[in-house]
Amino acid sequence: MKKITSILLSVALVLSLAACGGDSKDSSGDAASSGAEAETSGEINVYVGVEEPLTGANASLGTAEYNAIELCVEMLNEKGGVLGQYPITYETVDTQSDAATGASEVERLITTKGVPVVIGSYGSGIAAAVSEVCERYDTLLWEQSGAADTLLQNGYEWTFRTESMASLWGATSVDYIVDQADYVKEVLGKDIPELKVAIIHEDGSYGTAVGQGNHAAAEKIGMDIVAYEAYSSSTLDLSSVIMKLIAAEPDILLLTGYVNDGSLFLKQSQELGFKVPILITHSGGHSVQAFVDAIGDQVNYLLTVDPVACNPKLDSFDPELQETFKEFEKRWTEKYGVKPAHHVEMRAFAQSYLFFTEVAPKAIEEGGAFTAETCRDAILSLELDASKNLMGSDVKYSTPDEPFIDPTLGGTHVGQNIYAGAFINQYFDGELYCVWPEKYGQKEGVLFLPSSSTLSAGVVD
Amino acid sequence: MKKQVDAKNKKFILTLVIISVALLACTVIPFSIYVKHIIIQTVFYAFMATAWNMMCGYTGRLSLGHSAYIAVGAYTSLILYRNHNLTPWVGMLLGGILAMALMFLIAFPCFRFGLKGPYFTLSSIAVMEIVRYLLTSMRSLTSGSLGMSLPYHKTNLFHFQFDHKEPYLVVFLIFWLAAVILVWRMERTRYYLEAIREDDDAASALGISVTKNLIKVALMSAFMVALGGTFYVQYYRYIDPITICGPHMATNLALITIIGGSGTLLGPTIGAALVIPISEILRTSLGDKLSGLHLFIYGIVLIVMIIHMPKGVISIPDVIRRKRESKKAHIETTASESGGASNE
Amino acid sequence: MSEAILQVKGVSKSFGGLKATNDVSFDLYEHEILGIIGPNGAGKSTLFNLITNFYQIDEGDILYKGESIVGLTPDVVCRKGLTRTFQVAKPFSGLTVFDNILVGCLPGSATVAEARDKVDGILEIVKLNDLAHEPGGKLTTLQRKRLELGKALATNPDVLMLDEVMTGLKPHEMEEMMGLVLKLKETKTIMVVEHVMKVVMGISDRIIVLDHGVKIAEGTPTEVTNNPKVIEAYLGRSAKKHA
Amino acid sequence: MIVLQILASGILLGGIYALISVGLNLIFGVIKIVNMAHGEFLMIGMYAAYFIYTATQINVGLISIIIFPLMMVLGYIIYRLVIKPLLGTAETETNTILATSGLTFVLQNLALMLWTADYRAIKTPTSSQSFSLGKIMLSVDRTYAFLICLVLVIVLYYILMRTRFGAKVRAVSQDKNAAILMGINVNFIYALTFCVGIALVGVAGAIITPIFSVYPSVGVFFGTASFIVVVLGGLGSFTGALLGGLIIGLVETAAGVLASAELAQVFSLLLFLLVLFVKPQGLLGKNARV
Amino acid sequence: MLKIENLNVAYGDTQVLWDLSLHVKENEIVTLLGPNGAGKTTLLHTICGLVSPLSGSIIFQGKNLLDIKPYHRPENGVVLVPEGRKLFPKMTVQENLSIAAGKAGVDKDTQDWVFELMPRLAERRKQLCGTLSGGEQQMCAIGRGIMAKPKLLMLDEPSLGLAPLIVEQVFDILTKLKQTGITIFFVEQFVEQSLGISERGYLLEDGRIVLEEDSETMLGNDYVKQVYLGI
Repeated sequence: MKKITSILLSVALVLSLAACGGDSKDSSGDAASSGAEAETSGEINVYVGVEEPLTGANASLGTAEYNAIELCVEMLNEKGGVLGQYPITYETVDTQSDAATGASEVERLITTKGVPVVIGSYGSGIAAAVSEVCERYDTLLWEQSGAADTLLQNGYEWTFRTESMASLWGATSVDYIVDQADYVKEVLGKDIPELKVAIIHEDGSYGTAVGQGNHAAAEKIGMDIVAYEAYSSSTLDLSSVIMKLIAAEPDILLLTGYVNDGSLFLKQSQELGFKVPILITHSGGHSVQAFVDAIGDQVNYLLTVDPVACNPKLDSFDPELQETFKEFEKRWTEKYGVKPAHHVEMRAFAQSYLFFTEVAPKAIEEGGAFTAETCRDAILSLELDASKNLMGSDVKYSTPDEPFIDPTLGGTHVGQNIYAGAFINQYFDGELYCVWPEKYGQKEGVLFLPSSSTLSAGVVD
Repeated sequence: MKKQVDAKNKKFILTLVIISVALLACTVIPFSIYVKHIIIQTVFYAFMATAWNMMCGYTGRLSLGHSAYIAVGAYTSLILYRNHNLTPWVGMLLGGILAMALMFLIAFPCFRFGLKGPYFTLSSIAVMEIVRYLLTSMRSLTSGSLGMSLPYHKTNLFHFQFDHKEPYLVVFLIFWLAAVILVWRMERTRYYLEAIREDDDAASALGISVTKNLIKVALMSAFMVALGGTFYVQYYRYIDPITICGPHMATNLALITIIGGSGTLLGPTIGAALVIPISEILRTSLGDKLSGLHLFIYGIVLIVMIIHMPKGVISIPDVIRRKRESKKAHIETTASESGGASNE
Repeated sequence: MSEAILQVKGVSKSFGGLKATNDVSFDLYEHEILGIIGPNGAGKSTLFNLITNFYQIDEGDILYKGESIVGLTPDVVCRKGLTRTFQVAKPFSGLTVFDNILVGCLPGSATVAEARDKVDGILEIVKLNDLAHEPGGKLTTLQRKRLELGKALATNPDVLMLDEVMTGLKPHEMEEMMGLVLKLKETKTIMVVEHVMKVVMGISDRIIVLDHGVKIAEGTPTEVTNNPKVIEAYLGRSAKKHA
Repeated sequence: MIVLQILASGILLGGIYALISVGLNLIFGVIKIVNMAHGEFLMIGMYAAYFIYTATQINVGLISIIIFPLMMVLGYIIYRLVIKPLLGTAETETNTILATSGLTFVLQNLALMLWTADYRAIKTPTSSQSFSLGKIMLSVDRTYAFLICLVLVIVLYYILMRTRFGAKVRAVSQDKNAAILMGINVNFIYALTFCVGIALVGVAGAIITPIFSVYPSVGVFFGTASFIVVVLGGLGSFTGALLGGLIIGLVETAAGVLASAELAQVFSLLLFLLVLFVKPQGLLGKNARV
Repeated sequence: MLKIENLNVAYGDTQVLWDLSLHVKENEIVTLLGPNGAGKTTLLHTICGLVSPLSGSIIFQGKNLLDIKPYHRPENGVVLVPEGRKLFPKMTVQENLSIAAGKAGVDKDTQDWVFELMPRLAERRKQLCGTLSGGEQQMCAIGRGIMAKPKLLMLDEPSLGLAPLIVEQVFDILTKLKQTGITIFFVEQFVEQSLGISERGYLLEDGRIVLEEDSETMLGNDYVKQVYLGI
């Protein structure tokens, strides 16, 4: 009897869920039709889809991005929305950190909700799957954080990326060292080609891409690559990698990892007594708060490459953007009790902001409607100065006719912001500050690990 | 007896025809694309679960590592397609053969040494993990964790790509139908497998080769899910090691089958028809409210199902009938004097 | 008597130091019933397990129709024509009685339909027609024993090895079963393990007696029952007092 | 020199592997069920340690003493709701594997709802500290973990082998029905074993929190690893986890240095398969083919 | 002492015991005979609670056993030495004995008595039970039963697989046990010997008691002779 009742209960649960699912589908049908109605009646409806991994392995950063987008919309809507008169509405889906789920959820967004524009995706894998869906449905994908090089190499015409690709991040760390060649020579007594460089990265999509960038750039310049090794980010132990590094005695270590393995690497390096003169990490797990919590003071003077300048010198931005920047910081801190991490939340905010303040108005003004086509036209004709972009680089997107040839790996990219750059940030007192390029550098960069750092090879004081 | 068999067969064929016709009708009915997508996914998972069930359901060997074979199929056909422009229709056969080779490598020692229960399950997981690590590290071939996407073409039969949902539905339907009919036609093997599941000693005492039959269905199952791997690539157009070779996919196949009714012809299909729409509905209705809530509920539903309906939804009519019969039987036996037994 | 269809030559088997079967030899001739008796734990079932290769022998040789069958797998042994039943009946409990028998028929039939046609005949023999559609797990012990025999018959063996198929039956049922076994003797060669003495004595042409893995006697039922070694082993000392 | 360091690092890693596997092995050994949600319980233990540490800053060793009873309560709830209904059914083995697979969804997403997806990490005074033994460097945290694992195994061993209660537990694990005949309350032993097994995982979570950060899906990584450890050492052998852990630790460290860090796990997985085929009961385990 | 009335037991849908009634008096030895599969083991299992009956009552010393949890029955004096010994193979003889002693702990006198009764066990007390010979295992199983200080000791085929010499020892032990006031109810295949030491016997067939007689009478019963002593 007990069994039957519980069966009935579960059936009832399923049915009720089915019912509420049905409801939501009905309402979605309404939304789609009302969207269509709006279009025909000429009314402008700024309506977009947001897809982020809110559950699963990438949920942490996916949620952060989502919150940033939410706050961006909130701030703009308070001023009336796009052009001060078209409030922004959006639908959200959870990609569950899974490419297939991402693709089907976005397809649902497009086909049942009729969104003309999709914003997301956090993970490169999900972005790849989603961009293909958008291509099929002629829907715009405004990709904010899928940094993998391969994303834009399919020649897809509907995917656009404002930030730089991962291989460029890898190349930037080498560029930075080359930029400081004289200083390096002075301290280490070596010219650039004599430098021994070790490249270590986690073997996920992100680490792999950055590692490739590291490798290509270092090879091009003729550095002596003494180690080029991948490890799984789920590892519980990196001592084997570190032992190899101790044996290789590199001058420079280029490191890319996620939170757990990134902090594990530093902890175990210290434990095993690994020393290195120059250590540059690459965004990912190295820029988030948990990483700082995990390794404490040791984080100071750590260099990390990000696609966005953290705590930048604001002078070079338009005054209005400077205000927005401060406003965002303030409101985020009020809302969530902590300062926004620039490399995640600000980065997501900056790109959404760019879309709603530059692309959407242009689309409405020039195309007379907010549709995938008008937005795409607007993007293709967009040319902005770095002062108008919180990401800190000029903006112009490559087209199928004029694709962007990536200088590091030589790939051909369509829809990439050809001026997108990467920035060297450094930890001071547990917080990241941009140090290079100097234009945004609020502080002077410290290239060699100072002797206060436990990994310091002691080449400088 | 013969009549009964015929009647049963007729009923089964009729069921298949009804399902097929209903699904084909879906290609004509102007459902929203999303609904069609759910239907396609359901058919896809029905096919995959049927393949899983063929090996694991009928033999009682619970594999939670079938992702390995799906991945081998998917990667083989995609790499051949991208690098050598080989049509996926041929590529998927090669992928299937490769998956069979891998399965043989594992299944032979597994069954030869009589691995059962949790040991078999854990070995299947280990194989999956190994394949995933290899796929991740063979970057020049698989582009590692970056994943691979399918070069996009407009509708093209040679490339096995379609702009509309309907052709996929038809293709998957055909393969699902083929799989179900194959399992149905393998009547002799099914009997052998059921005997082996119940008691492998007793089965071998009747002249049934336990190892040979287990390996046979394992290979068939690997081949079929490998084909499914290719379908996955062609439909979702992107794969990476963790999605296609992770625990999620394999566990889902097992859960779908068991919820429908493992070791039955249509159990996997019923399971897919329940699980896929339910999880979709949960996600669409709750996914944007409180992150995690939909999967939380999904997990609870699964647990409740496994506790209260371990033989699957397909057993419901049986359970009801037996309840009724035993009530009747009880009344009879208390009245009569005959019978009697023991179970020592 | 025709030539030996099965020859067991000096077979030994140990489990963890304990000799379950120790240098046992005997021949089995066509169309005879050979009874194997011995107290519980004497190694009767082990012997069956060794002949059918469920266990591998440590020493010795087993020849079937002049050919060694050592090292084969049980299913091959069965397909060669040697089928055994299990002491603890092993019905496929999820399958119906009909299907249980059908499974036995299948390896020797070209098609499932052909096998299906054979089932009714066997059900008839073992008197399970009425229960054909009950699941095997629901049978009573007696019915299970019959099913066990039916399954073995289904493989159409030349040599049928029955492990305590009569134990647990009521006298009249036993008589019936004995009649059945005797009838089967016309076409088959039969080995029976029993500890119901009356049964073995009644149907066997010859008997071998095992005790602690050793063959202690062999001969006709009368020879064996008069063998003092047998009486002691089988009935214990107090029986001797009575005798 | 490097050989010694590999040995040392391998042994310490083995200690962590062993630590996270002790509870899993206990549960399998006595109740004969495989808890697929093992990694998720570890995750919950890690969260508990994280919150207690950030609130009080007390030593993780002490924290684990607080966590032990808390996790026992959680273990009991899960036992009553999920495990007990499945015991004694026809397909207990398969169904518990599936139900605990479902439980991974529940626990992961419960954690997500309660504590968000953020990574959380603590830094204790000992983190990143190491001491040298000759030329070998040993991590303080990992040495701690290793020692605590050793202590747990010894205590567990003592309880199981030397106390009356332990004898009861072993009796249940060897023959459930005979245990009832000896007047042992098998259900109680089952429930208690499950609770203690879960509590041990919780303690393991607390001990490793200074080493790894925690987030809802962190358990996935540990789950598979602990299964390999446990099967290798012998499912159900109470000291098997230690042996299995050490072997895996050494194999992975050596493979990482000599071959590639990325493929280190492949070596341990292959070893695992080999052991399954050759000696499925594991190196110290009981017969698996029965 | 033990009174069973109208007991019906089933496994799932299969009924094994039918309206079974029997009784055992204080300080008696009672033999339960019956072919394999008659339900003997099931009956013993029902008495100690491994199986729950559909209906009927089991009264032991005035208490309804069915109200007592299976694992509390040994401390109430109902102890079974199961078929096939069911020792804990990975525990030593001593541990096997101790574990049976219940909450009260090991009673030194009882243990000494067990060792006196079965000196082999004393020699092997540190040995793992899995490594004992069949006879030693049976001794250990009986010893384990005694350690629980039973009032009613039930044995399920204690002679199974034992050499005649050992069987005799086992029966001797049972007689000695009776002398200390323990009531014995046991299942045996060795009909003559078991009836030889017991006062009364029951014959169980197909889950029903078909015969209840004094041992002497039963030995002379033609039916019993025919079926069980059928030489």
